[in-house]
Amino acid sequence: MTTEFVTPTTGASNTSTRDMLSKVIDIEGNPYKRDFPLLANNPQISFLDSAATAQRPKSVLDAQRDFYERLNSNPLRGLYKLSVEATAAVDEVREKVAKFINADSPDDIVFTRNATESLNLMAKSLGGSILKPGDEVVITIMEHHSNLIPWQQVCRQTGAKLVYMYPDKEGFLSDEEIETKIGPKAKIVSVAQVSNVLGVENPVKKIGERAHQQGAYFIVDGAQSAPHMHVDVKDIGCDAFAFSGHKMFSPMGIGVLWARKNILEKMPPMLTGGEMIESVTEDDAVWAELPHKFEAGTQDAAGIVGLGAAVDYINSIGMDRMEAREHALVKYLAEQLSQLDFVRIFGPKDPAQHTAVVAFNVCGIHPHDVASILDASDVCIRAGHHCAMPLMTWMGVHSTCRASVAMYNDKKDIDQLISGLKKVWAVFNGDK
Amino acid sequence: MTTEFVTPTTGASNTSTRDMLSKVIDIEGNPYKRDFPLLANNPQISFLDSAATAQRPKSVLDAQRDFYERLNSNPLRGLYKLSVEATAAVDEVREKVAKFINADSPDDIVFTRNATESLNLMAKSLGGSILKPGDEVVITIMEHHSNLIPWQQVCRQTGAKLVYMYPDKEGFLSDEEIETKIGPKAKIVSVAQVSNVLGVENPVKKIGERAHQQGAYFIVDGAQSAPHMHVDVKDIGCDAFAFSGHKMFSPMGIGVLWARKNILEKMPPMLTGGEMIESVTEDDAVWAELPHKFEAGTQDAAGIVGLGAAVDYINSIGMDRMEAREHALVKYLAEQLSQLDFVRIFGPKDPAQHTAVVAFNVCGIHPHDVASILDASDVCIRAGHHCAMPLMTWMGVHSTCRASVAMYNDKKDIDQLISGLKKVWAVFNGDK
Amino acid sequence: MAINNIYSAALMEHNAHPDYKYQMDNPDYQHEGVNPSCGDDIVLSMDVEDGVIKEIAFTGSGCAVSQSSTDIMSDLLTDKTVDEAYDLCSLFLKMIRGEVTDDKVLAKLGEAAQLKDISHMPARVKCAELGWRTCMTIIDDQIRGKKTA
Amino acid sequence: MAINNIYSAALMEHNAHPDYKYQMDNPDYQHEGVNPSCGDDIVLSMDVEDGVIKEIAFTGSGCAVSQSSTDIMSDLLTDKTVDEAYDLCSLFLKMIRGEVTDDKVLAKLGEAAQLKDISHMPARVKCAELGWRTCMTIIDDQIRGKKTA
Ligand SMILES: Cc1ncc(COP(=O)(O)O)c(C=O)c1O
Ligand SMILES: Cc1ncc(COP(=O)(O)O)c(C=O)c1O
Ligand code: FES
Ligand code: FES
Repeated sequence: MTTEFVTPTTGASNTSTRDMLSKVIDIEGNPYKRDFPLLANNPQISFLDSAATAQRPKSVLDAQRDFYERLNSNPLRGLYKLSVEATAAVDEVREKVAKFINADSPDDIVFTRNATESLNLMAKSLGGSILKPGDEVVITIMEHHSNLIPWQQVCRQTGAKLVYMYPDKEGFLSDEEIETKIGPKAKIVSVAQVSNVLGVENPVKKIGERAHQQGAYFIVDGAQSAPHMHVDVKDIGCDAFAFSGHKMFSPMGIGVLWARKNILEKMPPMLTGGEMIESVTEDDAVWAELPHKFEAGTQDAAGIVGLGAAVDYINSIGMDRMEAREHALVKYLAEQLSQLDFVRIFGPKDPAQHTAVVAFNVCGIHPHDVASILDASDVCIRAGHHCAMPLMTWMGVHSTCRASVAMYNDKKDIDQLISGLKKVWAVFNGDK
Repeated sequence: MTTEFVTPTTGASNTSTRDMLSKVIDIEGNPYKRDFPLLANNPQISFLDSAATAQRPKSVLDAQRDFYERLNSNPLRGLYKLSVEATAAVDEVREKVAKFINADSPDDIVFTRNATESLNLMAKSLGGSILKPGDEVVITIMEHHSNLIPWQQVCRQTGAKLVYMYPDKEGFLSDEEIETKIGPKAKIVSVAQVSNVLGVENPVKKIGERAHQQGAYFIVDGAQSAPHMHVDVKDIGCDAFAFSGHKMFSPMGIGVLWARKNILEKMPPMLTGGEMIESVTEDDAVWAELPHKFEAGTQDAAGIVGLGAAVDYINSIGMDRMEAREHALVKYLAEQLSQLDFVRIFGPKDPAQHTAVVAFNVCGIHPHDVASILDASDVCIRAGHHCAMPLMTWMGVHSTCRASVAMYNDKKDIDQLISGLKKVWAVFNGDK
Repeated sequence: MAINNIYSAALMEHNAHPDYKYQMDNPDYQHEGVNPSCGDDIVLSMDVEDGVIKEIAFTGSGCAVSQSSTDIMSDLLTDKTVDEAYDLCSLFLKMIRGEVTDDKVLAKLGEAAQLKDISHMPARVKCAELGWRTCMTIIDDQIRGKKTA
Repeated sequence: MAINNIYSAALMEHNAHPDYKYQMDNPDYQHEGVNPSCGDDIVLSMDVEDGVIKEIAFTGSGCAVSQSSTDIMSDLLTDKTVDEAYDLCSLFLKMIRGEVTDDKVLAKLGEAAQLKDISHMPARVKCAELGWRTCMTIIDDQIRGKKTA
């Protein structure tokens, strides 16, 4: 991600590379589905809900199981071989994850349960210790609840004010909005790199520059970006980056928080207990070094090893190739949807501006009915508020349908959705 | 656990039943090891570190994997079959776990990452909202850091005082100590049911009665009891009970908190974000019903399903039988250790009073050296402070060795430890 | 069960043309029921005379299942006594949860018995129940006055 | 590697009878090094004259590995110049981390070269390093005065 912004108003980076690559991608062919047992065993299923949670390749399931069958033991402090190897396995993944997002040091990678916990840690631990009455925390109206409620809570506790940036109708944040909302009172700016509803990529570099100019910390919720694009925390210029393993092919139960060392160092731990201390007396405790300070209690070492295998899997395919394929898929998805005159798409009009996600509604039909009827055609999509209620309110809807792709999808999956939607329409309105 | 205390000073319940059963147990035979792939594949290993983390049976690993291969999807709010089935699978485990500890309702079972998180939730959420300057929180000196530092922290924040109960030299809490320390200022009493170092079972029923007499909440850290004995939260009479799956054959990354509904209802959530709300506006949020209020973000559904399989595995053997076997094993372990004149055992003198755990030191030899040399004989024990530094200080040692058993151990494992210890002694002192 | 069974022509008809979906003037009783899993709501209104439901109507928004189920219910309960209505609602909930499956017993529910298959669709059970639960709440809390008693 | 290689007779001898384990009177330099993974400590004391280490001794408590490694170090560094001592410490750390494996190069470490196999025991690396790291800290911070510079 060294390319500069091509279209500053959209914030999408390396758009042109992606477009170029996506033209040579064959979305009819699918060399990946066979790597994913659930998809391979259920060829009838069109799984278009990867934005909620991805499927996991065999290599990840094998790695997790192998841990239990070969190394299983409590990683920290053990002196016997199993435990030493388990510790080494966890350390190795920390290095892999650091490289994956181009972080300087594995010590600044904290394993959490999910992006939600990572963001709570930032809100409670950083927010809770620096915010004062009159300060501002700036987010966007398109945040997932996990990057919204924690800030609501900490603002309430500290007397800081929560300020929302609003995009235009297509979901793009304007320079003006960024400059107006991130002012001198801003102490923390926290923004999703990719919206889990609109599918837009936010101009995080620009937001980060503005935040830093104003002396604010800049946090990026990467739950929907890390699975789909090269993430380079240095290039983004953020101070913290949060994401979930389960959305990028790893087992459930593992999330990541990266933050700059000096920030992590001054943040108090959120959870305390075993494994996160250097010493404890009856009255006092001294915290362990990074990253252990933030990892209280026995960690999910097998899940961490699974996350490492997920990173390996992505690297073995190549993020460029994955991104290009997903870009081709989501473009096809958005294009096909927009040809149905009874479907209304949310977010960017340009299909190429959607990252992996397209939210839509079928005119006059409740999204839950759409999803239920699609299920009868073995099409899996999500319907609801997508943990983004304030965005729904701002969009003037109660809920939407959402289809999302990963690189294991293909043209057939999308065609199955489209013909399923025609059936939905027919059920409600008679055949055309 | 309907038997009354047999020996009130020790607090061990159903001792006589256990003793009776343990006499008919054949610890030379081992019908269980083959269920555990790591142990079956490594017959040379004597794994005596189950108190840190247990091994997992094939059925648990299969259940976890099966989830990923058959049902994998985000459990909540999905309308398609996969997601509906995943939701049902998680709900079913909640019921199983409720039954496992004899809780009234699955809605009062909160899934966490581990016992540490469960205890943090109680300390922050209950402690943080009720404690006032001058109040007292009562724990014992033998608590694991996970049931100690969170209380230290919340006492510091609220101005409450942390009060320690001290046992006698063998590790038994006297009635007098309980009555003296749990006084009218006590608002919360939180105690390990079984010490992870001394192996004693604390008189939790008695402590609970005293706590309730004084109007305090009573919390039990069951990390070392749930894997080894029938837990009946009603019989114990506690208000909350915390434990970790990974110490009772389940995958890592899953813990449990049970608490009385009326307490959970008034506790604010600790983590906020997706899946734990009923509604969110720009300025406010309404929490979801129990237990979801406490489960922010995507949960480790596969791990939960694994925990369910672990409960099934335990039930298939029968907790009575497991407990009796472990009792026979730990008795043999403590007896054999006490026959080595260069070994000093901590905790109860009576081998029968140890629950699964025996801590010891080899005279003049650092525990880390002991563990390293034992490792050469494929014996896995733990050496260190066992996340119980204040207890170490109170015991007047820096660290100890610790051997712990689970029902998959056998006589051979213990004999291997004993002959390993003789080697350790020989390395340092020449052959006898 | 094929999901399309649920989205039958009859159901679709109730959804498209709900006879009982309108705002009643000054109803004797009114209550808003919310489906927590989606946030949809049904505001049910009722006039009762001498223990008999004289008029029943609803507003609110929701999926086809909740809308048509409520419309079917309204049709069924009109002119029933409050006690009969309450029993029918109970029976409906039992059917939807799969606790009563005997078609002979379910015949009492008339057209509503066609919603039986929803018991196999856990994600939609709450939709089908919404109107009926709301009705029971009105009877419990407002008519029989359990809450104020 | 067989772990018993580490617990060799020579090492055991240093552990049982550490020649350099005593409290020095008024040492020129002194520093406490702590091994965070176990909490054990070594307090190292040193007298330096004209750039040469004249006396070196330690107290503290720890495992056989840390104790004997420190005793061996003390023996090696006595009468060495501060610069030589520093280089030997660096070399030792490199050996322990497996970065230098050439026995010819390691010969400079004398008896300490026997600790080479600890590089295969990650859990004990910190033990072997403890005394040497503490020595380097004294040279860096107190003798060369980097910290005060
Ligand atoms: C008594 C006790 N409490 C709490 C814990 C913490 O368990 P976990 O690390 O799974 O959170 C342990 C684990 O060692 C323990 O033994
Ligand atoms: C943008 C965004 N942020 C945060 C999250 C929360 O992720 P998790 O549920 O894994 O904590 C999600 C998941 O839906 C998301 O899409
Ligand atoms: S989806 Fe809301 S009531 Fe059916
Ligand atoms: S175990 Fe502490 S220094 Fe070796």
